[in-house]
Amino acid sequence: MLEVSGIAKRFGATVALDRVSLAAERGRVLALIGENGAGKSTLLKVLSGAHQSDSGTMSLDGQPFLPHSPMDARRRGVAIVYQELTLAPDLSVEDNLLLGQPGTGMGMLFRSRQRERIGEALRQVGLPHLDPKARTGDQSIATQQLIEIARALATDARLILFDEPTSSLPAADVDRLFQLIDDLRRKGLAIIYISHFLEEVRRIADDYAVLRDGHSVGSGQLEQISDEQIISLMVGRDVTDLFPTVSHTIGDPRLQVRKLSGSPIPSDVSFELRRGEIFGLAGLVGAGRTELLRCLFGLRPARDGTVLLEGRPLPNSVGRRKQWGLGLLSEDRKTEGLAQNLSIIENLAMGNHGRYSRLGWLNLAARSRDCQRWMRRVEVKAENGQQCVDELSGGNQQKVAFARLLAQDAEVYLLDEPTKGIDVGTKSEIYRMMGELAAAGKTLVFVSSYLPELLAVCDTIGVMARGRLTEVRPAAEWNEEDLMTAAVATPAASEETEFA
Amino acid sequence: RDSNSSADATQSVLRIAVIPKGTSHEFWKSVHFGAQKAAKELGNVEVIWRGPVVESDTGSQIEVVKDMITIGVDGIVLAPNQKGGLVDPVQEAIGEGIPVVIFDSGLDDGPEIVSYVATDNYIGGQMAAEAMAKAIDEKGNVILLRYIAGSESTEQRENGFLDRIADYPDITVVSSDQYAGDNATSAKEKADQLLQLHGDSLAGIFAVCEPNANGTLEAIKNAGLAGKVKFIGFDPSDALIGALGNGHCHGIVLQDPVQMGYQSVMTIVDYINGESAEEFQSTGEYLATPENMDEELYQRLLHPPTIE
Amino acid sequence: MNLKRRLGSISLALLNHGPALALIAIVLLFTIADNAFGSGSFFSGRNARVIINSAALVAVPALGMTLIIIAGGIDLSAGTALTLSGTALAIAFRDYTIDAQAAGAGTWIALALLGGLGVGVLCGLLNGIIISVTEMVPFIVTLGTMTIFLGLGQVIADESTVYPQTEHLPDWLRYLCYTGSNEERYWIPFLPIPSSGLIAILLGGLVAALLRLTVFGRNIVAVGSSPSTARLCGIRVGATTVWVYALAGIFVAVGALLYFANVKNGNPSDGTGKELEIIAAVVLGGGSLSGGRGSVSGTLVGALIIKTISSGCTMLSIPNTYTHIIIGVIIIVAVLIDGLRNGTPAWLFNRLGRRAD
Amino acid sequence: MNLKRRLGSISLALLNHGPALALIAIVLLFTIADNAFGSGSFFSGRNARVIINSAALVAVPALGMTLIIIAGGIDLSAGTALTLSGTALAIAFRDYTIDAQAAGAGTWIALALLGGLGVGVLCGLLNGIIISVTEMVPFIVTLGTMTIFLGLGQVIADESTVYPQTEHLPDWLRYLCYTGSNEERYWIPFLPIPSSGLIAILLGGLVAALLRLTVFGRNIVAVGSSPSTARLCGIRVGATTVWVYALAGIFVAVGALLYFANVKNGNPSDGTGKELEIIAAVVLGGGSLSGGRGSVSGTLVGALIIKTISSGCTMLSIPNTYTHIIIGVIIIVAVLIDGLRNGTPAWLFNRLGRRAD
Ligand SMILES: Nc1ncnc2c1ncn2[C@@H]1O[C@H](COP(=O)(O)OP(=O)(O)OP(=O)(O)O)[C@@H](O)[C@H]1O
Ligand SMILES: Nc1ncnc2c1ncn2[C@@H]1O[C@H](COP(=O)(O)OP(=O)(O)OP(=O)(O)O)[C@@H](O)[C@H]1O
Ligand SMILES: [Mg+2]
Ligand SMILES: [Mg+2]
Repeated sequence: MLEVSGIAKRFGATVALDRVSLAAERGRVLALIGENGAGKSTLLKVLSGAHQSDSGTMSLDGQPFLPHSPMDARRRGVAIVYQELTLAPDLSVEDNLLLGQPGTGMGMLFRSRQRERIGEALRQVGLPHLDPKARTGDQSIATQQLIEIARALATDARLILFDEPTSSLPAADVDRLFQLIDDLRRKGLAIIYISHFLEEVRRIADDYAVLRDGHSVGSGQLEQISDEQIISLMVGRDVTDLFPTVSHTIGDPRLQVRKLSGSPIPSDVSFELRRGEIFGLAGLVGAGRTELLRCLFGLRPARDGTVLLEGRPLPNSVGRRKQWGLGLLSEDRKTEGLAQNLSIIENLAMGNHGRYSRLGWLNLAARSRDCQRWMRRVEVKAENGQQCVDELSGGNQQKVAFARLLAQDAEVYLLDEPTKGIDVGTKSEIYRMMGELAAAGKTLVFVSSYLPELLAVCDTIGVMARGRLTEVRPAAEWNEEDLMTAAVATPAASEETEFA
Repeated sequence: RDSNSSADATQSVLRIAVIPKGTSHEFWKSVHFGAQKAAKELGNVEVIWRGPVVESDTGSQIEVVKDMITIGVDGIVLAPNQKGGLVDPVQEAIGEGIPVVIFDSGLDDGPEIVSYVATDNYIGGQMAAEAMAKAIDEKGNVILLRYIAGSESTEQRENGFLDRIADYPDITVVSSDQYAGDNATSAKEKADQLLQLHGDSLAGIFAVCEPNANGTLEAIKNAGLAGKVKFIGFDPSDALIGALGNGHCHGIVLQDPVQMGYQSVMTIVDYINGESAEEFQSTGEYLATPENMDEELYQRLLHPPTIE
Repeated sequence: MNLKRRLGSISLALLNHGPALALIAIVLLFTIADNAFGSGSFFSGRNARVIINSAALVAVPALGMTLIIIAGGIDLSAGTALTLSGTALAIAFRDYTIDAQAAGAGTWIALALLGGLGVGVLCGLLNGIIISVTEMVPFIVTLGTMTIFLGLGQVIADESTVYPQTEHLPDWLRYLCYTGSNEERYWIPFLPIPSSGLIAILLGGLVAALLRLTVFGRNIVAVGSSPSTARLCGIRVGATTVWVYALAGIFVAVGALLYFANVKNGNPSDGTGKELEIIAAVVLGGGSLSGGRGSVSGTLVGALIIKTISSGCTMLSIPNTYTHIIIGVIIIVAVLIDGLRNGTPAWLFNRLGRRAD
Repeated sequence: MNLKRRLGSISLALLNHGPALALIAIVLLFTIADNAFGSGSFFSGRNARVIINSAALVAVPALGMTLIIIAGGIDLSAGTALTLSGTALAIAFRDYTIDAQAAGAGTWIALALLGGLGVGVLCGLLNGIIISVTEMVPFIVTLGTMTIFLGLGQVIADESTVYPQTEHLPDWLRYLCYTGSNEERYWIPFLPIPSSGLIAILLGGLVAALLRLTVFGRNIVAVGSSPSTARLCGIRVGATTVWVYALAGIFVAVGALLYFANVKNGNPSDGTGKELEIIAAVVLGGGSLSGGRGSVSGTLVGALIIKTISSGCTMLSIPNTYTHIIIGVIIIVAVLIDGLRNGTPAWLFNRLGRRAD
């Protein structure tokens, strides 16, 4: 039903899309695959009217289709879930769901008439208990991602575009989303789906199209192609080991967390980490993993408990903790992880300027050299180091954020969804780097909702549920089912803490 | 604090609100002194001194008048910021049985005010023109540097000056449409620019009020024209008096603010006590020159006492 | 029973309304101080009327500013647009209308009002169009139009103050800002609330409804909250901006009408500096200059706070110098208290949280 | 050869500098107009000096404001802090120093300067501390301190203008803002650039270096661009804020010195309204009120633009009313042109881009 041919799009000197062609059919799911910066998001933005293509033609149901604005595309029945959250933080959940839809009757918002539809959409994405009047900006990233999906569902679309919807969703929500997509497909909608998880793609999609450097390099039915073939189409070479491991030895205890509680979560969390250990944290959305990391890093106040590093209690402020060797990678790269209006170098160097300075004066050349090195190390795809971060593709932004943490040269790495939005090839590179860090005696906390990577990379894995750390076992003693079961289990002591 | 409305004060104390146009110039502090002097002489009068900070703030002045009605003062002495704007509040005060004396600047016709006590600014402007003519031997180019748009009393000075200067055929007004603004920085900037433009052929410059005059004086010195370009000011200030002494300034038109405050309070108290008053009472306008500035009268007007 | 519950929920709402709480505290403070040291007339119906009237003069244009600030903009030209519009009104009532008592005066007055008010709306429209067409920051655009409107005002006023013919003014206009004790001059007979105050409340209600109940209102919040999101959601950011500024122009125009009714003349330079007071009312009421946040009730209360402080200081005969210091301190403290209710500053609450255990 | 290449790269830099381009266009415009209709004295060394001097009066405090705006803040109190500090200086030179020619005068003068300037720095420090301790929006805090500083100034000045004893003033101070033709009164003998202008350029260089070359400067940019990211990176946002405001206080204090040297008196209420002019210089120079963006050269040029326009209008004997309108239009057009160079408005460039295919 959707035909795209010869679409090209440039941003200044960058060619994001170069004569891309593909087709999506009714009742089928098309997976759009490619490395970071290949042009996937740009293509979807062209389809949704957010960008206008420089050349090329598109047709929808046989009619020419050249949306000049998001409104235009929506009227033609195209809905989209963007890679980066596009919710107005100051509006309530229900208002965000209705955003951009015409009101019923003379521009008035009769929310009560829409309530059913809103409730239905929220239920579909698994947020039946979310208060529609709550402020959107106060919700966790995962919840916001689900709200964003709900918004696409609430429109009567014929073609729905998903840009990495699962990158910040835990497994249970992913399952629900797939169920949903399956229903939509049965109803005869066409769906385009971007993901860096090939097994997801296999589960949900019927067809694939691969982009590389803005070119279409292959498409067809998924049944007829192997993962290895897809990957080599994507990266232009073979990637042999998806989860490379670097052997590392676990040493002395380093970080002791005792009865750490925040308000309201995490509650009563105790664990101990050693040198050279990679500690994984699994859990459902809202389990409190993010909160735990932020408490450890000092971004959230701890209500109770102690954290000892090398036997000494941690200082209070973030700045001091950073000096003590803690480093955090935020799960929210858009508003917290990166300063979007600054250049790559500026972001890489932020907070690390001490390295390139004497008596407060910077050595710009040294800074530039070092930052270039880190950019190459994590393979950031950009014009140059001066490029503004918000012009980078999602995955490349994530790489910049990760590289900053590497540049900081921390002792304890708190990584919140570090591989979010990163392509398969680079992911394996990141796992290798994590292994190398551990081998160098660093300690890593690895929060992820993608269980295979936790199981493959970590030495120990803990599961959080409702703010508590319920179970910690060596990675070898876990498998995916056990992790899922542990994550949904209600912690036994939860009633006590509610009143504590 | 001037007002001391403690509850145990004797009933017979008259509370008179004296409302200036603004409170941030020397001039008004002398008015305050005069009002206070009258109160002291009378004994049973308490002066409540209150006004907007800047002289262009009519809204605040209206509020102050209304506040004084609320407090229930026995009489109001007011220098209206705009002749039309204060009509209604004054009407309201009179309606509530509070008599009103207007001073310094006129009020539109309508309310039955007790009296109007003021300098005649128009005549003041004419005196400035005459002083200018004398200083430049009745020939040459002169500049009139205005204050701000819409200010009543300075407009009258400006008009008086222009009307009178027109009587001298050999004097040309080369600029009369530039406003100096209400602070010394902008006045100096404007004067700098005007001197730039007309400096070489300029004979005299008239600055219509105190903040103007200071900025202009600095600009004249800066351009190296001090003494060459004749300079007439209006209302005194330390800098201007100094300039009058050393030949940088050639005349200052003076008012008698102390008298204005004194006479206004006297008039309203007399009225409350049943006496009638003249419709208009002039407090006079004077011209201080390098020659007469040491005379006692001029010394008093050049250095009017101010309230502490 | 029901009433009692209602009252309960109203007082709860008050407690949740930071600016209102601050206002109550300020009123209490001044009432006590005035009874101890002043004339005791601060807490009186008459003074309330005076305060309400002067607050209304700020509040009405501030309602428009609330919309603009929620939409993520700012309008530095509000002050001079207001006096330009007021001056146009004054000119209309000087030159073009006939005696208010004369036959057919109604039409003429309506025309004069329309003309005067139209100027305000045009000013807003101009701001909106320039901002959305050129995509320049509102600060610069309205800084430019601020001086343009001032200049235009001075041109039409011939650089001086314009006095209308008082016979031309109909009674309702004349008494729009009346705060005296003749009860017949109020809109609701024998309920002496200044008409200007009633207008402010009425308009406030309309704006609140607009923001809460209409698509346009929600779009305003979305645009201010995150313009890129709004764009991606198909909201026409440019058009919304134009409408917001044009709408704000209406409030500026009504504000001009009140200003004119208050001082009964038009002086274009009166408006310089007013914009800060107007913006301050919005921000005191909880508006955020980074957009997305602001409330009608907050703005109304913000305007009341500003005027209550200045009135209280007059009543206590505090000299202007100290009044300035007091106003400054109270503004900071009022917002500080509002913050405390919301858990700001964070460091303090973090520390308290620790200690509580 | 080398020189030629140098000159080439300088002119290229100019072309890339939007505000500078705008300034050149404005100067050209006025020069042509002045030669055609005016006295032809606009484009002259003397007038350049006058413009540079009045621009310096705005530019120096605007340098501090640039830092504040880059750090995502705003300072409405800059104007009144400046005149408060200037008034303190005037008082010092009225009451506490001895004749400039007398023995030991140097020490006294230094003390007076220190005292007067200290006031400005304290003002900045106060702003910074309140903002970072209470975590309130800078707009409200500095709105509060704006009136507080005004009040304090009026208290120390006794609500009027303070005139120093002219004998107390040393020559260098007296001629800080000198723009006349006696070449010996300039700092660089026989190179008649007003000392105030030299100071502005010197300080501008320092600030530019601070921003580009120091860790603190980069932290300022980080804090202004995204406070939460800065916090994540371990930058102490609160402390940075305090330092930025305190530093801006120094510029306000130097600005006060120039103000004092310019008009040779101190009047605390002179400062009301100045803050807008100062902020306007920064924004004209490319500063963004949402933080993270701003440039020293832009600010300096911004101040020059404002003063060039007003001087040009006077030179052409344009009445004040029209001057206002012209200033407003030129400000908007200047920023519009700057935007066009950078691809704003987007809709226009999109359309042009499409057509080009
Ligand atoms: N607004 C923009 N300005 C300049 N360049 C841009 C802009 N948006 C995208 N690009 C560039 O276009 C290219 C394609 O980006 P795009 O976001 O489409 O990649 P992607 O395939 O979605 O990658 P990812 O998997 O990391 O999300 C990148 O090189 C990116 O830097
Ligand atoms: N700013 C906030 N204000 C109030 N509640 C919050 C805020 N941020 C998070 N929460 C709540 O805290 C809980 C845990 O947050 P969060 O979802 O980030 O946990 P998580 O385990 O890290 O999950 P994930 O990383 O998968 O999203 C959720 O119930 C969320 O609603
Ligand atoms: Mg993408
Ligand atoms: Mg999380």
